[in-house]
Amino acid sequence: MMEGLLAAEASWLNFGIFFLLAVVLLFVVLGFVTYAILAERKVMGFMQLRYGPNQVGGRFGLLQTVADVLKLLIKEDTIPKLADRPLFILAPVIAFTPAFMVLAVIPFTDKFYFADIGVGLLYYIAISGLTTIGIVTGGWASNNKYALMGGMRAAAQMISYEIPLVMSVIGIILLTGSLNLNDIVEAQKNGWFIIWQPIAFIVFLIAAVAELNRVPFDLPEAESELVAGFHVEYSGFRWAFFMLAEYVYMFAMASLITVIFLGGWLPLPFLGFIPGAVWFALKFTVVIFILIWFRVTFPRIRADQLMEFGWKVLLPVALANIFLTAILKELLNIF
Amino acid sequence: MLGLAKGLTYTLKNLTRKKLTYDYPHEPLPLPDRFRGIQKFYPEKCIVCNQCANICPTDCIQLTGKKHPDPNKRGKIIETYDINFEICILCDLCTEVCPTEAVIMTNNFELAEYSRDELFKDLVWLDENDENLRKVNKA
Amino acid sequence: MDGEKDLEQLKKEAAAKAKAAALAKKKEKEQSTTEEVSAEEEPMDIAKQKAAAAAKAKAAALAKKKEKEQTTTEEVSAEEEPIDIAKQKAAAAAKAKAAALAKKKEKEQSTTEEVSAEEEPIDIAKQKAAAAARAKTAALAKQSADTGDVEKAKAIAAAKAKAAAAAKAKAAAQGKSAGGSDEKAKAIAVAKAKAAAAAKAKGKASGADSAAVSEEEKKPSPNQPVLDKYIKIIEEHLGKSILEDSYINELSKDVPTLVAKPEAYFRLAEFLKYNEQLSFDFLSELHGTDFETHMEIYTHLFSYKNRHSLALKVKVARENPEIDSLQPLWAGANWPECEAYDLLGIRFNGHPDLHRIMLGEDWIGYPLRKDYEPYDVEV
Amino acid sequence: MIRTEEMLLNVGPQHPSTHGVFRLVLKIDGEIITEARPVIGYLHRGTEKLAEDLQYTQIIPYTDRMDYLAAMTNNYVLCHAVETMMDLEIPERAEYLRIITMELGRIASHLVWWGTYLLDLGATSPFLYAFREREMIINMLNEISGGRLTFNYMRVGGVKWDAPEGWIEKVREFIPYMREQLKGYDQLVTGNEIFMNRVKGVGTYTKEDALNYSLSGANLRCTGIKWDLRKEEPYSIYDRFDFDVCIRDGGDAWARYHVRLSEIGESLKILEQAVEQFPSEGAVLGKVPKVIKPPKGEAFVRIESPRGEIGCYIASEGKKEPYRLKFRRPSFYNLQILPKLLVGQNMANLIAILGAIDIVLGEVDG
Repeated sequence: MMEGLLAAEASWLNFGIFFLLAVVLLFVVLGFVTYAILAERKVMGFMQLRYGPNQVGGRFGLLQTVADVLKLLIKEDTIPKLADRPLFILAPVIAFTPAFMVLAVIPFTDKFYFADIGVGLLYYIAISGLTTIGIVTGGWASNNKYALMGGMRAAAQMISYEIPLVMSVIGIILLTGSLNLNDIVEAQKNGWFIIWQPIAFIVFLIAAVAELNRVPFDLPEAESELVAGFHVEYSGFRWAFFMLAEYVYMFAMASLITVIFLGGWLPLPFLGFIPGAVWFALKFTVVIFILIWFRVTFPRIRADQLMEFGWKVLLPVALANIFLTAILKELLNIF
Repeated sequence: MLGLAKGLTYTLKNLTRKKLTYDYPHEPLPLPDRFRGIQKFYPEKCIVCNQCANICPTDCIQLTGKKHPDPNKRGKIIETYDINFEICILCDLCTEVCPTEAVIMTNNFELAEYSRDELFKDLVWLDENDENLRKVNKA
Repeated sequence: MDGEKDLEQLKKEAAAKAKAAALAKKKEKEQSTTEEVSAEEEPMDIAKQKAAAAAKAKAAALAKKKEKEQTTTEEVSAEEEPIDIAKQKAAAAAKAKAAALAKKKEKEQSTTEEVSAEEEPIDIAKQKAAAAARAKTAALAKQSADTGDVEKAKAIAAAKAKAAAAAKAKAAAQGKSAGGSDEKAKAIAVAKAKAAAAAKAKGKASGADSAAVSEEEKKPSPNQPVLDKYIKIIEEHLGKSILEDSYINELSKDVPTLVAKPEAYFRLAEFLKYNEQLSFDFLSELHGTDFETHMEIYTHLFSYKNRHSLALKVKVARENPEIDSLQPLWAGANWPECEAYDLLGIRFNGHPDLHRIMLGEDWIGYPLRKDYEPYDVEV
Repeated sequence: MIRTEEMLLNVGPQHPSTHGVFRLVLKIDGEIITEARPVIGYLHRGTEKLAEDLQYTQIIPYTDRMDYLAAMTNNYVLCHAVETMMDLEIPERAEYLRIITMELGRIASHLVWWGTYLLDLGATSPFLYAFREREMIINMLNEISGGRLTFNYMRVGGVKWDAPEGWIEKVREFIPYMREQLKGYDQLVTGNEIFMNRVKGVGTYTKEDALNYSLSGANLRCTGIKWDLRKEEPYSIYDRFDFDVCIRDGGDAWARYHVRLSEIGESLKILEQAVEQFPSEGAVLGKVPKVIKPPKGEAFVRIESPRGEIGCYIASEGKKEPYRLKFRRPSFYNLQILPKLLVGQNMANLIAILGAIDIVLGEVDG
C-alpha cells in the first residue's frame, strides 16, 4: 500500500493521506513516549527495589505520564528576564522537529513505512544532527551559566559521536551496497548484521547512547554537576518539548538499531508465522530495555574522558572495522 | 568491560527481588514502641512540678497550675498546658523527668498543618491525643 | 520554726530590698549564677554567728565530697548534712534543705512557686526537729509535692532565698567583697563561705586549705615527665621567659598544657612544629573562649611522630583582642581562626583571609562574648 | 582573535551535589576552575552559644543535629567529655550498647556516603541499595532509642534505654547479611571502569598536606597515615576489640572510597565481637549525681566519628551549664582543603572531589 502511495502522482489527496498518516504516527509516537517514560520509571524502580509509579491509573500507574504532561501543560510558562526571548522560544522547536522528521525513513515492516529514499541512513544521520543546534540555542538563550555549559557540552559530545556513529555503519553499507534502510533489512535474510558486524554494533550502540544523551553519557544535563544542564531555565510546556525530543529520539534510535543490526521485521528461523510487526516490536523493546538498563547501572563519564573515548577509541575502532569489512568482503565474497 | 558487565548482572538480579518500599499513607508505618512522637498529656496525673518545662531544651512547654479545688487536698492541679510544636524537637526529655508519667510519648508523628498557629497544641488537644500510646516510658 | 520566723520578720525590710535587687539581676544573664551561689551559700549565711562552726562544717563537707557521692538523691543536701549536725540547729537545717531543693529547680520563672512548694513540707519537718528523719521527709515531700497552705511562711521563705541569692550574686561578681544589700555581719561570713566554696570547687588544686585534700591529690600524672621534657627543650632554645604557665590538665586526660605569653605565641608555636624532638605537625583544634577577664585561645596540637598531644593556650586582652595567626604554620588553622574572629572578635595578625565565616560580614556583635546583646533590626 | 574571559559561577547554596546548603564561588575558564572560594554558614545554628544556657543533658539533643548522619558519635563525644571531667564509672552493659550503636551509626553513615557519592557521579541505583541496608540499621536504632536520626540516646554516665528484647539478636543477624551486601556493592561499583576513571587520581594530596590541613578520618587514612583514635587513643572499651585500621596510599578519591568501604567491614568485626561479649545483665546508667556539674576547669576530648576526629571542649565553672562548649567538627576542618584541590580541575571533578571529602553541612556550620 505504501509503495503504491509513494509512487503515485503528487496530489492533494495524496498529501491529505500522508498528512493524516503523519498525524497518526505522531500520536503513536506520543503514545510510545508516554509509555516509554512509564516503562523507564517502572524498570528503574524495580531494579532499585521499589515499585515506581503506582498511584495514578491503577496499580501500574498507567496514567502517571499523562498526569505529568497535563501538569506541564498547565504550568506557568516562565522566560527569564535576561534571556534571549526569540531564541529561547525557538530552541525547543528546533530540537523537537528533526526528532520527528527522522521517523519518516524508518521502515517498521516491509509494508509500513513513510518514505523509501535511497539515502535513508544518510538522511537520518544528517537530520538528527540538527537537534544539537536546538540544544545549543536553548543553552545560550537561557542566559544561564549552567545552561551554557550544558549546551557546549552537548555540542561537543554530539558532534564527536556522530563520526564514529557514521563510521560504524559504513561496514554495513559496504556489505549491502545501499543506504536504503529497506534494502539493509532485506540484506539481513542470511543473518543479522549483529552477527556479521559485532564490532560495528558495539561502536554504534555506544555512539547511539551518547547521541541520545543518556546515562552514562548524559553530560549535557548532568544533574549533579550542572543542575539540569541546557534546559535549566525551561519549564512547563517548553521543557516538555525537550523531554519529548529526547524520547522521540530514543524511539527513533531504537528503531534504527533494530533495522540495521537486528534484522528489522525479519523473524527468527522457524518462527516466520509471527507477523513482522510483532518481531519489530519485540526487538525494539529489547533495545529500549538495554538503554534503560544502562541508565540504572552506570555512573556518568567525565567530559574530557568522553571526548578522549570518542576520538581515541571509538573512531579508530570504527575505521579498523571498515578496513576489516572491506578485506573480508573481498576475500570471502559472501555478499 | 568486565566491571560494567558485573554491574549489569547485579542490577538485573535485583529486578525480581522483593521490593522494600512502604505503602506509607495507605498503611501506617511500623514503628517501635519507643518511638518518640507527639506527646499525650494526662491532666489528672500532673502535679504541676514544672520539671518538664524546666528540662525542655527549646522551652516549648508552658504550663500553669492552680490550687486544688478540694480544700482537704494539698498540692496543685494543672490549669493550662501548652506545647509549641513549632519548636518542639521531640527529644523525650519531658517524659523522662516526669515523676508521674503525666506526659508520655505516642507513636503519632504527623504534624503537618496549614498554619503555624495550629502547631500550638493545648491541654485539651494533648489530652485527646490518645492513640498509639507508648507502653514503656521509663528505662 | 518560731525562731526562724522571728528572724525573718526582723529582716523583712532588707529582704524586700534584696528581692528587688535579685529581680534586677535576673534580667541580666547571671540568672544561673545567682541561683547556684545562693544555694551553696545559704547555710553559710545562717552560720554567720558561728564562723568557727561553719569552718568545721566546711571541712566535713570537703571530706565528704572527696568520696564519691553515692547518693543520687541530692548531692547538695548530702553535703550540707554535716553542717546540720555540727550546728544542731533545726531552723538552719530546714533552710539548708530549702536551699538545696531550690537549687534543684533550675529555671527562674517558676522559682517563687517552686521554692514555696518545697518549703512547706520542710516547715513540718522543722517542727519535728529530727535531723535524721528530715532528709527522708524532704525526699518524700518532693515526690508528692503538695502545695502549701501556710502562705505567709512560704512567701517569707521565698523572699529570703532571693535576698540571699542577690547577695551571693553580687559577691560572686565582685570577687571578694560581700554583697551590700545584706547586713554587715552576714557579709563577712558570705565572703568566707565564698572563698571556701571556690576552693571546694577547685577541689584538686594544690592550694586547698585542708591538708588531707592536698595530700590525696598530689599523685603525679603519668604525663608529668613528658611535660618536663617539653619545657626543658623549649627553655633550652627559646629561653625561660616564653611561657606564662605550664601544667598537666588532669580533667582532660592528663594533657600537658602550655600557656604562652602573647608576644611569644607565634614563636613558640613555630618551634613546636619545626623542632625535631617536638614536631607537632597536626593541629587538632583551635578555638577561643571569653573568660570575661581575658580571652583565651586554646589549641590542641598533636605529633604523629611522637604520638603525643599538647594543649597550647594563650591569653589575649579582652579589649581589642589581637594575636598572631597560626595559619602560616598549620593551614588547618585557617577556618577555626575565622570562626574565632567571627564569634569572638579576636583578630589574627598574618591571617591571609580573615572573614566572618559563619555569620556574614554584616552581623553586628560577637555572639560568643559573654556580654553579647543580640542586635535585631526589626525591633 | 578569540576573546575569552573568566566566568564567575556560584555553585550552591542550592545545588544537588553540595549535600546541603553550601556555596562555592568558582572562577572558571571554560570548564576549568581557576579559583574556588567556599562560603559556609548557611546552617549555622549557634549550638555552642545555645549550650551555654543549657544543662548538659539538654545539650545532648542538640548534638544530634550536628552530624545528623552519625548522631550517636556526637552524643557520645559530649557525654565522654563530661564523664572525663567528672571521672565517672560507666557500667559495662552501657559501654557495650554505646559501642554497638556507634558502630551501627558508622556503617549507616558510610552507606549514605557511598550512595550519595555514586549519585553525584551519576549512578542512581547504588543510593537505593545503600539505603536498603541503612534503613535496617535505622530501624534498629529506632527500636533502641526511639528516634531514626536524632537519637538522643546517650546520657552522662550511660545510656537512656536498655536494649529491647531480641535486639542484640537482630544486630547479630545483620552482620552476615551486611557482609553479603558489601560483596554486591563491590560487584556493582568497585570494578566499574567508568567509576574508576572518575575517581582514580582525582583530588590527590600528600601526607604532609593532609596533616597540614588538619584532615582526619578517612581523609587522613587515605594518604597512608595509620591513625584511628579508636585504636591509638582507645576510649570507651575499644581496646577490647580486634580490628584493623584501614589505610590506602593513593591520597585520591579512589583511596578514600576504599578506606570507607573497608571501614564498614571493620565496624562489622567490632560489632561481631561486641555482640558476642555483650553482658547478659547489668545497669545501663551509672551512678551519676542528679545534677551534673563537672568540676571547675577545662577538658578537650576527641573520638573517631565516621567523618574523622570529633572533639568536645568544655570549660566548666563547676555549674550545671557549661561556661563554654566547643565542638571540633571534623567536616569543618576537612573541608578546608577543598579550594586547594579544586584549582585546575573541571566541573565534573569538582563533584567527585567534594563528594569524596564526605561533609555534612550540619556539622560544618555548627
